[in-house]
Amino acid sequence: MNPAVRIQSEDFDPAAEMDALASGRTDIGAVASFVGLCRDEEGRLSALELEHYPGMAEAEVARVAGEAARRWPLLGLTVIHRYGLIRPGERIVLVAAASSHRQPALAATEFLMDYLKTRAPFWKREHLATGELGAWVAAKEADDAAASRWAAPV
Amino acid sequence: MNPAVRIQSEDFDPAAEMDALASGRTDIGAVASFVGLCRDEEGRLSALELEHYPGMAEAEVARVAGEAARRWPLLGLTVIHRYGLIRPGERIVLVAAASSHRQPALAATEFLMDYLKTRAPFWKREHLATGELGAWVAAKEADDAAASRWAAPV
Amino acid sequence: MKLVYFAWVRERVGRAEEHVEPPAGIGTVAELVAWLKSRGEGYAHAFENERVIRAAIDHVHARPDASLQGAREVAFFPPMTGG
Amino acid sequence: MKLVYFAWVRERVGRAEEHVEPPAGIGTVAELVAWLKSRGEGYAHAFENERVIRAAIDHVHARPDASLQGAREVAFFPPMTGG
Repeated sequence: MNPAVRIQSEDFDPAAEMDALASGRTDIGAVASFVGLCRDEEGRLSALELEHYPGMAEAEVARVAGEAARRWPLLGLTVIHRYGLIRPGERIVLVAAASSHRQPALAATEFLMDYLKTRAPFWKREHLATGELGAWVAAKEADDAAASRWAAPV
Repeated sequence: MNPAVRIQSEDFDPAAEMDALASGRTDIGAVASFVGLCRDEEGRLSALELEHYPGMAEAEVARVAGEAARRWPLLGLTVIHRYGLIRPGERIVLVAAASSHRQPALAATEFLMDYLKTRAPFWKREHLATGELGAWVAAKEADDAAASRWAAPV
Repeated sequence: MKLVYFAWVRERVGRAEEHVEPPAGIGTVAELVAWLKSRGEGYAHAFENERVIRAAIDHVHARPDASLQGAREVAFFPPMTGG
Repeated sequence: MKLVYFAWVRERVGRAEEHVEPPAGIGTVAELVAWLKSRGEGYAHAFENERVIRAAIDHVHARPDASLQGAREVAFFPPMTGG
Protein backbone atom coordinates (compact mmCIF):
# COMPACT_ATOMS: atom_id res chain seq x y z
CA MET A 1 0.00 0.00 0.00
CA ASN A 2 1.54 3.29 -1.14
CA PRO A 3 0.16 6.35 0.65
CA ALA A 4 -0.88 9.15 -1.71
CA VAL A 5 0.51 12.49 -0.50
CA ARG A 6 -0.20 15.81 -2.17
CA ILE A 7 0.91 19.29 -1.11
CA GLN A 8 -0.94 21.78 -3.28
CA SER A 9 -2.49 25.25 -3.40
CA GLU A 10 -5.66 24.08 -5.20
CA ASP A 11 -8.78 22.84 -3.46
CA PHE A 12 -9.52 19.10 -3.43
CA ASP A 13 -12.64 16.92 -3.55
CA PRO A 14 -12.94 14.74 -0.42
CA ALA A 15 -15.68 12.59 -1.98
CA ALA A 16 -13.55 11.80 -5.02
CA GLU A 17 -10.58 10.95 -2.81
CA MET A 18 -12.63 8.64 -0.57
CA ASP A 19 -14.25 6.99 -3.58
CA ALA A 20 -10.83 6.44 -5.14
CA LEU A 21 -9.72 4.58 -2.01
CA ALA A 22 -12.61 2.10 -1.99
CA SER A 23 -14.10 1.95 -5.47
CA GLY A 24 -14.03 -1.40 -7.21
CA ARG A 25 -12.72 -3.15 -4.09
CA THR A 26 -14.49 -5.69 -1.91
CA ASP A 27 -11.82 -6.08 0.77
CA ILE A 28 -12.29 -2.65 2.35
CA GLY A 29 -14.69 -2.54 5.28
CA ALA A 30 -13.88 0.91 6.60
CA VAL A 31 -13.02 4.35 5.28
CA ALA A 32 -12.32 7.02 7.88
CA SER A 33 -11.68 10.61 6.92
CA PHE A 34 -10.94 13.99 8.35
CA VAL A 35 -11.34 17.35 6.62
CA GLY A 36 -9.91 20.47 8.23
CA LEU A 37 -11.56 23.76 7.26
CA CYS A 38 -10.74 27.44 7.65
CA ARG A 39 -12.84 29.17 10.35
CA ASP A 40 -13.53 32.90 10.45
CA GLU A 41 -13.24 33.04 14.26
CA GLU A 42 -16.60 34.77 14.71
CA GLY A 43 -16.04 37.10 11.79
CA ARG A 44 -12.57 38.21 12.89
CA LEU A 45 -10.73 36.65 9.91
CA SER A 46 -10.96 37.18 6.17
CA ALA A 47 -8.54 34.32 5.43
CA LEU A 48 -5.69 32.16 6.66
CA GLU A 49 -2.42 32.22 4.78
CA LEU A 50 -0.53 28.95 4.91
CA GLU A 51 3.20 29.16 4.38
CA HIS A 52 5.00 25.88 3.81
CA TYR A 53 8.50 24.54 3.30
CA PRO A 54 8.48 23.14 -0.24
CA GLY A 55 10.30 19.84 -0.42
CA MET A 56 10.29 19.20 3.30
CA ALA A 57 6.48 19.39 3.49
CA GLU A 58 6.14 16.57 0.96
CA ALA A 59 8.94 14.56 2.56
CA GLU A 60 7.68 14.94 6.13
CA VAL A 61 4.04 14.15 5.34
CA ALA A 62 5.15 11.13 3.31
CA ARG A 63 7.31 9.99 6.22
CA VAL A 64 4.42 10.23 8.69
CA ALA A 65 2.05 8.53 6.23
CA GLY A 66 4.56 5.72 5.83
CA GLU A 67 4.79 5.38 9.61
CA ALA A 68 0.99 5.04 9.79
CA ALA A 69 1.11 2.37 7.08
CA ARG A 70 3.65 0.46 9.16
CA ARG A 71 1.65 0.76 12.39
CA TRP A 72 -1.76 -0.26 11.02
CA PRO A 73 -2.90 -2.72 8.34
CA LEU A 74 -4.16 -0.04 5.95
CA LEU A 75 -5.51 -0.78 2.48
CA GLY A 76 -5.32 2.85 1.36
CA LEU A 77 -4.21 6.23 2.69
CA THR A 78 -4.53 9.69 1.17
CA VAL A 79 -3.19 12.91 2.69
CA ILE A 80 -3.66 16.30 1.04
CA HIS A 81 -2.51 19.58 2.59
CA ARG A 82 -3.03 22.94 0.96
CA TYR A 83 -0.90 26.08 1.15
CA GLY A 84 -1.53 29.68 0.16
CA LEU A 85 -4.48 31.91 0.95
CA ILE A 86 -7.51 29.99 2.22
CA ARG A 87 -10.86 31.64 2.93
CA PRO A 88 -13.28 30.78 5.77
CA GLY A 89 -15.31 27.71 4.90
CA GLU A 90 -12.63 26.41 2.51
CA ARG A 91 -10.83 23.11 3.03
CA ILE A 92 -7.23 23.03 4.29
CA VAL A 93 -6.39 19.38 4.85
CA LEU A 94 -7.71 15.89 4.13
CA VAL A 95 -6.75 12.57 5.64
CA ALA A 96 -8.59 9.47 4.42
CA ALA A 97 -7.66 5.93 5.48
CA ALA A 98 -9.10 2.60 4.37
CA SER A 99 -8.79 -0.78 6.07
CA SER A 100 -10.66 -4.05 6.52
CA HIS A 101 -11.91 -3.08 9.97
CA ARG A 102 -12.83 0.19 11.59
CA GLN A 103 -10.15 0.55 14.24
CA PRO A 104 -7.06 0.88 12.00
CA ALA A 105 -8.79 3.39 9.70
CA LEU A 106 -9.93 5.58 12.61
CA ALA A 107 -6.65 5.35 14.53
CA ALA A 108 -4.51 6.12 11.48
CA THR A 109 -6.65 9.17 10.66
CA GLU A 110 -6.27 10.53 14.18
CA PHE A 111 -2.53 9.77 14.19
CA LEU A 112 -2.00 11.57 10.88
CA MET A 113 -3.88 14.66 12.06
CA ASP A 114 -1.94 14.83 15.35
CA TYR A 115 1.36 14.52 13.49
CA LEU A 116 0.47 16.93 10.71
CA LYS A 117 -0.29 19.55 13.37
CA THR A 118 3.05 19.21 15.09
CA ARG A 119 5.56 17.93 12.48
CA ALA A 120 4.48 19.04 9.01
CA PRO A 121 6.26 22.30 8.07
CA PHE A 122 3.26 24.60 7.62
CA TRP A 123 2.62 27.89 9.36
CA LYS A 124 -0.69 29.72 9.52
CA ARG A 125 -1.02 33.49 9.47
CA GLU A 126 -4.24 35.35 10.06
CA HIS A 127 -5.63 37.88 7.61
CA LEU A 128 -8.09 40.08 9.46
CA ALA A 129 -11.57 41.09 8.34
CA THR A 130 -10.43 44.71 8.80
CA GLY A 131 -8.03 44.23 5.86
CA GLU A 132 -4.96 44.17 8.08
CA LEU A 133 -2.40 41.40 8.20
CA GLY A 134 -2.83 39.54 11.50
CA ALA A 135 -0.51 37.47 13.65
CA TRP A 136 1.11 34.11 13.06
CA VAL A 137 -1.00 31.44 14.75
CA ALA A 138 0.76 30.19 17.88
CA ALA A 139 1.36 26.46 18.26
CA LYS A 140 -0.68 24.83 21.00
CA GLU A 141 0.83 22.72 23.75
CA ALA A 142 -2.29 20.57 23.53
CA ASP A 143 -1.22 19.60 20.01
CA ASP A 144 2.20 18.47 21.22
CA ALA A 145 0.50 16.44 23.94
CA ALA A 146 -1.84 14.86 21.39
CA ALA A 147 1.07 13.86 19.17
CA SER A 148 3.21 12.57 22.03
CA ARG A 149 0.64 9.95 23.05
CA TRP A 150 1.45 8.01 19.87
CA ALA A 151 5.08 7.63 20.93
CA ALA A 152 4.07 4.70 23.15
CA PRO A 153 3.45 1.45 21.28
CA VAL A 154 -0.13 1.36 20.01
CA MET B 1 -27.44 20.96 17.45
CA ASN B 2 -29.89 18.24 16.44
CA PRO B 3 -28.25 15.02 15.26
CA ALA B 4 -29.65 13.70 11.98
CA VAL B 5 -30.40 9.98 12.26
CA ARG B 6 -31.67 7.85 9.39
CA ILE B 7 -32.34 4.11 9.31
CA GLN B 8 -33.02 3.15 5.71
CA SER B 9 -32.65 0.40 3.12
CA GLU B 10 -31.47 2.76 0.35
CA ASP B 11 -27.84 3.71 -0.25
CA PHE B 12 -26.62 7.17 0.82
CA ASP B 13 -24.12 9.72 -0.49
CA PRO B 14 -21.35 10.40 2.06
CA ALA B 15 -20.13 13.47 0.16
CA ALA B 16 -23.57 15.07 0.17
CA GLU B 17 -23.96 14.35 3.89
CA MET B 18 -20.56 15.82 4.75
CA ASP B 19 -21.20 18.87 2.56
CA ALA B 20 -24.57 19.39 4.24
CA LEU B 21 -22.84 19.52 7.62
CA ALA B 22 -20.36 22.24 6.70
CA SER B 23 -21.68 24.12 3.69
CA GLY B 24 -22.35 27.82 4.12
CA ARG B 25 -20.77 27.81 7.58
CA THR B 26 -17.57 29.48 8.72
CA ASP B 27 -17.51 28.23 12.31
CA ILE B 28 -16.71 24.58 11.48
CA GLY B 29 -13.03 23.69 11.51
CA ALA B 30 -13.31 19.91 11.39
CA VAL B 31 -15.45 17.26 9.75
CA ALA B 32 -14.64 13.67 10.65
CA SER B 33 -16.39 10.76 9.02
CA PHE B 34 -16.56 7.00 8.94
CA VAL B 35 -18.08 4.83 6.23
CA GLY B 36 -18.55 1.10 6.86
CA LEU B 37 -18.66 -1.09 3.76
CA CYS B 38 -19.63 -4.68 3.01
CA ARG B 39 -16.63 -6.96 2.45
CA ASP B 40 -16.75 -10.19 0.46
CA GLU B 41 -14.35 -11.99 2.84
CA GLU B 42 -12.01 -13.09 0.06
CA GLY B 43 -14.84 -14.04 -2.25
CA ARG B 44 -16.72 -16.15 0.32
CA LEU B 45 -19.76 -13.83 0.49
CA SER B 46 -22.30 -12.69 -2.10
CA ALA B 47 -23.98 -10.29 0.35
CA LEU B 48 -24.72 -9.40 3.94
CA GLU B 49 -28.32 -9.26 5.07
CA LEU B 50 -28.95 -6.76 7.82
CA GLU B 51 -31.98 -7.40 9.99
CA HIS B 52 -33.03 -4.56 12.26
CA TYR B 53 -35.60 -3.80 14.95
CA PRO B 54 -37.78 -1.05 13.44
CA GLY B 55 -38.57 1.63 15.96
CA MET B 56 -35.89 0.63 18.42
CA ALA B 57 -33.10 1.08 15.82
CA GLU B 58 -34.10 4.71 15.28
CA ALA B 59 -34.59 5.32 19.02
CA GLU B 60 -31.31 3.72 20.09
CA VAL B 61 -29.16 5.40 17.43
CA ALA B 62 -30.79 8.75 18.26
CA ARG B 63 -30.10 8.15 21.95
CA VAL B 64 -26.41 7.42 21.32
CA ALA B 65 -26.13 10.40 18.94
CA GLY B 66 -27.67 12.61 21.62
CA GLU B 67 -25.17 11.28 24.16
CA ALA B 68 -22.30 12.20 21.78
CA ALA B 69 -23.77 15.69 21.38
CA ARG B 70 -23.76 16.07 25.17
CA ARG B 71 -20.20 14.80 25.56
CA TRP B 72 -18.56 16.90 22.85
CA PRO B 73 -19.15 20.43 21.51
CA LEU B 74 -20.39 19.27 18.11
CA LEU B 75 -21.71 21.63 15.44
CA GLY B 76 -23.28 18.83 13.39
CA LEU B 77 -23.75 15.07 13.51
CA THR B 78 -25.22 12.68 10.94
CA VAL B 79 -25.69 8.94 11.41
CA ILE B 80 -27.12 6.71 8.69
CA HIS B 81 -27.46 2.93 9.02
CA ARG B 82 -28.84 0.72 6.28
CA TYR B 83 -30.75 -2.54 6.56
CA GLY B 84 -31.67 -5.23 4.03
CA LEU B 85 -29.45 -7.00 1.52
CA ILE B 86 -26.11 -5.26 0.98
CA ARG B 87 -23.58 -6.42 -1.62
CA PRO B 88 -19.78 -6.40 -1.24
CA GLY B 89 -18.40 -2.92 -1.88
CA GLU B 90 -21.68 -1.27 -0.89
CA ARG B 91 -21.97 1.12 2.03
CA ILE B 92 -23.61 0.02 5.31
CA VAL B 93 -23.15 2.86 7.76
CA LEU B 94 -22.07 6.50 7.88
CA VAL B 95 -21.09 8.65 10.83
CA ALA B 96 -20.09 12.26 10.15
CA ALA B 97 -19.36 14.78 12.91
CA ALA B 98 -18.52 18.48 12.66
CA SER B 99 -16.94 20.71 15.30
CA SER B 100 -14.73 23.78 15.66
CA HIS B 101 -11.65 21.70 16.43
CA ARG B 102 -10.48 18.28 15.36
CA GLN B 103 -10.59 16.36 18.63
CA PRO B 104 -14.37 16.43 19.29
CA ALA B 105 -15.20 15.48 15.69
CA LEU B 106 -12.78 12.54 15.70
CA ALA B 107 -13.72 11.33 19.18
CA ALA B 108 -17.47 11.54 18.54
CA THR B 109 -17.09 9.57 15.30
CA GLU B 110 -15.18 6.80 17.06
CA PHE B 111 -17.65 6.79 19.97
CA LEU B 112 -20.63 6.49 17.62
CA MET B 113 -19.08 3.59 15.74
CA ASP B 114 -18.20 1.71 18.93
CA TYR B 115 -21.74 2.17 20.24
CA LEU B 116 -23.46 1.35 16.97
CA LYS B 117 -21.58 -1.97 16.92
CA THR B 118 -22.68 -3.01 20.38
CA ARG B 119 -25.99 -1.23 21.11
CA ALA B 120 -27.84 -0.57 17.86
CA PRO B 121 -30.32 -3.40 17.15
CA PHE B 122 -28.95 -4.70 13.84
CA TRP B 123 -27.90 -8.26 13.05
CA LYS B 124 -25.80 -9.34 10.09
CA ARG B 125 -26.30 -12.60 8.26
CA GLU B 126 -23.99 -13.91 5.60
CA HIS B 127 -25.16 -14.89 2.12
CA LEU B 128 -22.56 -17.17 0.60
CA ALA B 129 -21.09 -16.96 -2.89
CA THR B 130 -22.23 -20.59 -3.35
CA GLY B 131 -25.83 -19.35 -3.21
CA GLU B 132 -26.45 -20.80 0.24
CA LEU B 133 -27.66 -18.85 3.22
CA GLY B 134 -24.75 -18.51 5.66
CA ALA B 135 -24.49 -18.00 9.41
CA TRP B 136 -25.42 -15.06 11.58
CA VAL B 137 -22.30 -13.01 12.25
CA ALA B 138 -21.13 -13.54 15.83
CA ALA B 139 -20.62 -10.51 18.04
CA LYS B 140 -17.00 -9.81 18.93
CA GLU B 141 -15.78 -9.37 22.47
CA ALA B 142 -13.35 -6.78 21.09
CA ASP B 143 -16.35 -4.63 20.16
CA ASP B 144 -17.70 -4.77 23.70
CA ALA B 145 -14.28 -3.78 25.00
CA ALA B 146 -14.11 -0.89 22.54
CA ALA B 147 -17.49 0.41 23.66
CA SER B 148 -16.78 -0.04 27.36
CA ARG B 149 -13.79 2.32 27.30
CA TRP B 150 -16.23 5.23 26.79
CA ALA B 151 -17.97 4.48 30.08
CA ALA B 152 -15.22 6.33 31.91
CA PRO B 153 -15.49 10.13 31.71
CA VAL B 154 -13.80 11.40 28.56
CA MET C 1 -47.92 -8.21 26.27
CA LYS C 2 -46.35 -8.27 22.81
CA LEU C 3 -43.15 -10.24 22.36
CA VAL C 4 -40.86 -9.74 19.37
CA TYR C 5 -37.86 -11.83 18.36
CA PHE C 6 -34.94 -11.09 16.06
CA ALA C 7 -32.18 -12.90 14.16
CA TRP C 8 -31.48 -16.47 15.37
CA VAL C 9 -33.75 -16.04 18.40
CA ARG C 10 -36.61 -15.44 15.95
CA GLU C 11 -35.60 -18.47 13.89
CA ARG C 12 -35.38 -20.78 16.89
CA VAL C 13 -38.65 -19.58 18.42
CA GLY C 14 -40.22 -20.00 14.99
CA ARG C 15 -42.04 -16.69 14.85
CA ALA C 16 -41.26 -12.96 14.67
CA GLU C 17 -43.85 -11.87 17.23
CA GLU C 18 -46.70 -13.03 19.42
CA HIS C 19 -48.99 -11.84 22.19
CA VAL C 20 -48.72 -13.60 25.55
CA GLU C 21 -50.37 -13.37 28.96
CA PRO C 22 -47.70 -14.56 31.40
CA PRO C 23 -49.04 -16.04 34.65
CA ALA C 24 -48.99 -14.02 37.85
CA GLY C 25 -45.56 -13.95 39.45
CA ILE C 26 -43.68 -13.19 36.22
CA GLY C 27 -42.32 -9.76 37.16
CA THR C 28 -38.90 -9.47 35.47
CA VAL C 29 -37.24 -10.14 32.14
CA ALA C 30 -35.43 -13.17 33.64
CA GLU C 31 -38.68 -14.61 34.95
CA LEU C 32 -40.30 -14.11 31.55
CA VAL C 33 -37.40 -15.98 29.92
CA ALA C 34 -37.76 -18.87 32.39
CA TRP C 35 -41.48 -19.10 31.63
CA LEU C 36 -40.92 -18.94 27.86
CA LYS C 37 -38.38 -21.79 28.07
CA SER C 38 -41.15 -23.99 29.51
CA ARG C 39 -43.37 -23.38 26.47
CA GLY C 40 -41.68 -25.72 24.02
CA GLU C 41 -38.58 -26.96 22.31
CA GLY C 42 -38.10 -23.88 20.08
CA TYR C 43 -38.17 -21.57 23.08
CA ALA C 44 -35.85 -23.84 25.07
CA HIS C 45 -33.40 -23.82 22.16
CA ALA C 46 -33.63 -20.07 21.65
CA PHE C 47 -32.96 -19.33 25.32
CA GLU C 48 -30.63 -22.25 26.11
CA ASN C 49 -27.70 -19.87 26.72
CA GLU C 50 -29.49 -17.09 28.60
CA ARG C 51 -26.26 -15.19 29.15
CA VAL C 52 -25.99 -14.21 25.49
CA ILE C 53 -29.65 -13.23 24.99
CA ARG C 54 -30.32 -9.48 25.03
CA ALA C 55 -33.69 -7.94 25.85
CA ALA C 56 -35.41 -4.63 25.34
CA ILE C 57 -38.58 -3.25 26.92
CA ASP C 58 -40.47 -0.76 24.74
CA HIS C 59 -37.38 -0.12 22.56
CA VAL C 60 -34.95 0.38 25.45
CA HIS C 61 -32.22 -2.14 26.39
CA ALA C 62 -33.19 -4.03 29.57
CA ARG C 63 -31.22 -6.21 31.97
CA PRO C 64 -32.51 -9.59 33.23
CA ASP C 65 -33.65 -8.02 36.51
CA ALA C 66 -35.60 -5.24 34.78
CA SER C 67 -39.26 -5.02 35.80
CA LEU C 68 -41.97 -5.81 33.25
CA GLN C 69 -44.38 -3.43 34.98
CA GLY C 70 -46.20 -1.43 32.30
CA ALA C 71 -44.26 -3.10 29.47
CA ARG C 72 -46.13 -3.19 26.15
CA GLU C 73 -43.47 -4.73 23.90
CA VAL C 74 -40.64 -6.97 25.06
CA ALA C 75 -37.94 -7.96 22.55
CA PHE C 76 -35.38 -10.77 22.66
CA PHE C 77 -32.38 -10.95 20.36
CA PRO C 78 -28.73 -12.03 20.08
CA PRO C 79 -25.85 -9.60 20.69
CA MET C 80 -25.99 -6.86 18.08
CA THR C 81 -23.69 -6.97 15.05
CA GLY C 82 -24.49 -3.76 13.21
CA GLY C 83 -22.15 -0.92 12.34
CA MET D 1 25.75 25.94 3.33
CA LYS D 2 22.27 27.14 2.39
CA LEU D 3 20.09 28.51 5.16
CA VAL D 4 16.31 28.91 4.79
CA TYR D 5 13.90 30.64 7.14
CA PHE D 6 10.12 30.42 7.49
CA ALA D 7 7.21 32.35 9.03
CA TRP D 8 8.23 34.87 11.69
CA VAL D 9 11.81 33.62 11.76
CA ARG D 10 12.02 34.64 8.09
CA GLU D 11 10.44 38.01 8.84
CA ARG D 12 12.79 38.77 11.73
CA VAL D 13 15.92 37.65 9.87
CA GLY D 14 14.73 39.77 6.96
CA ARG D 15 15.32 37.19 4.22
CA ALA D 16 13.96 33.82 3.10
CA GLU D 17 17.33 32.24 2.35
CA GLU D 18 21.04 32.86 2.17
CA HIS D 19 24.33 31.07 1.71
CA VAL D 20 26.81 31.16 4.60
CA GLU D 21 30.27 29.82 5.37
CA PRO D 22 30.31 29.34 9.13
CA PRO D 23 33.76 29.54 10.74
CA ALA D 24 35.58 26.39 11.83
CA GLY D 25 34.26 25.03 15.12
CA ILE D 26 30.57 25.38 14.19
CA GLY D 27 29.64 21.69 14.25
CA THR D 28 26.04 21.53 15.50
CA VAL D 29 22.69 23.22 14.97
CA ALA D 30 23.00 24.95 18.37
CA GLU D 31 26.48 26.27 17.50
CA LEU D 32 25.15 27.56 14.18
CA VAL D 33 22.34 29.40 16.00
CA ALA D 34 24.82 30.98 18.42
CA TRP D 35 26.96 32.16 15.49
CA LEU D 36 23.93 33.53 13.59
CA LYS D 37 22.82 35.53 16.66
CA SER D 38 26.14 37.36 16.54
CA ARG D 39 25.51 38.50 12.96
CA GLY D 40 23.04 41.31 13.67
CA GLU D 41 19.90 42.55 15.34
CA GLY D 42 17.48 40.68 13.06
CA TYR D 43 19.16 37.36 13.81
CA ALA D 44 19.33 38.13 17.52
CA HIS D 45 15.61 38.90 17.50
CA ALA D 46 14.72 35.81 15.46
CA PHE D 47 16.65 33.49 17.76
CA GLU D 48 16.08 35.31 21.07
CA ASN D 49 14.03 32.41 22.43
CA GLU D 50 16.07 29.49 21.14
CA ARG D 51 13.84 26.97 22.91
CA VAL D 52 10.95 27.59 20.51
CA ILE D 53 12.98 27.59 17.28
CA ARG D 54 12.82 24.37 15.27
CA ALA D 55 15.46 23.29 12.78
CA ALA D 56 15.70 20.86 9.90
CA ILE D 57 18.74 19.54 8.07
CA ASP D 58 18.11 18.61 4.44
CA HIS D 59 14.34 18.39 5.02
CA VAL D 60 14.52 16.29 8.19
CA HIS D 61 13.72 17.63 11.68
CA ALA D 62 16.94 18.13 13.67
CA ARG D 63 17.63 18.71 17.37
CA PRO D 64 20.02 21.41 18.63
CA ASP D 65 22.79 18.87 19.12
CA ALA D 66 22.46 17.46 15.58
CA SER D 67 25.68 17.49 13.56
CA LEU D 68 25.97 19.76 10.53
CA GLN D 69 28.41 17.35 8.87
CA GLY D 70 27.45 17.06 5.21
CA ALA D 71 24.45 19.38 5.57
CA ARG D 72 23.49 21.18 2.36
CA GLU D 73 20.36 23.02 3.54
CA VAL D 74 19.58 24.01 7.13
CA ALA D 75 16.14 25.45 7.92
CA PHE D 76 14.95 27.44 10.92
CA PHE D 77 11.29 28.03 11.71
CA PRO D 78 8.73 28.46 14.53
CA PRO D 79 6.70 25.52 15.86
CA MET D 80 4.49 24.18 13.06
CA THR D 81 0.81 25.15 12.90
CA GLY D 82 -0.50 23.22 9.92
CA GLY D 83 -3.24 20.65 9.84
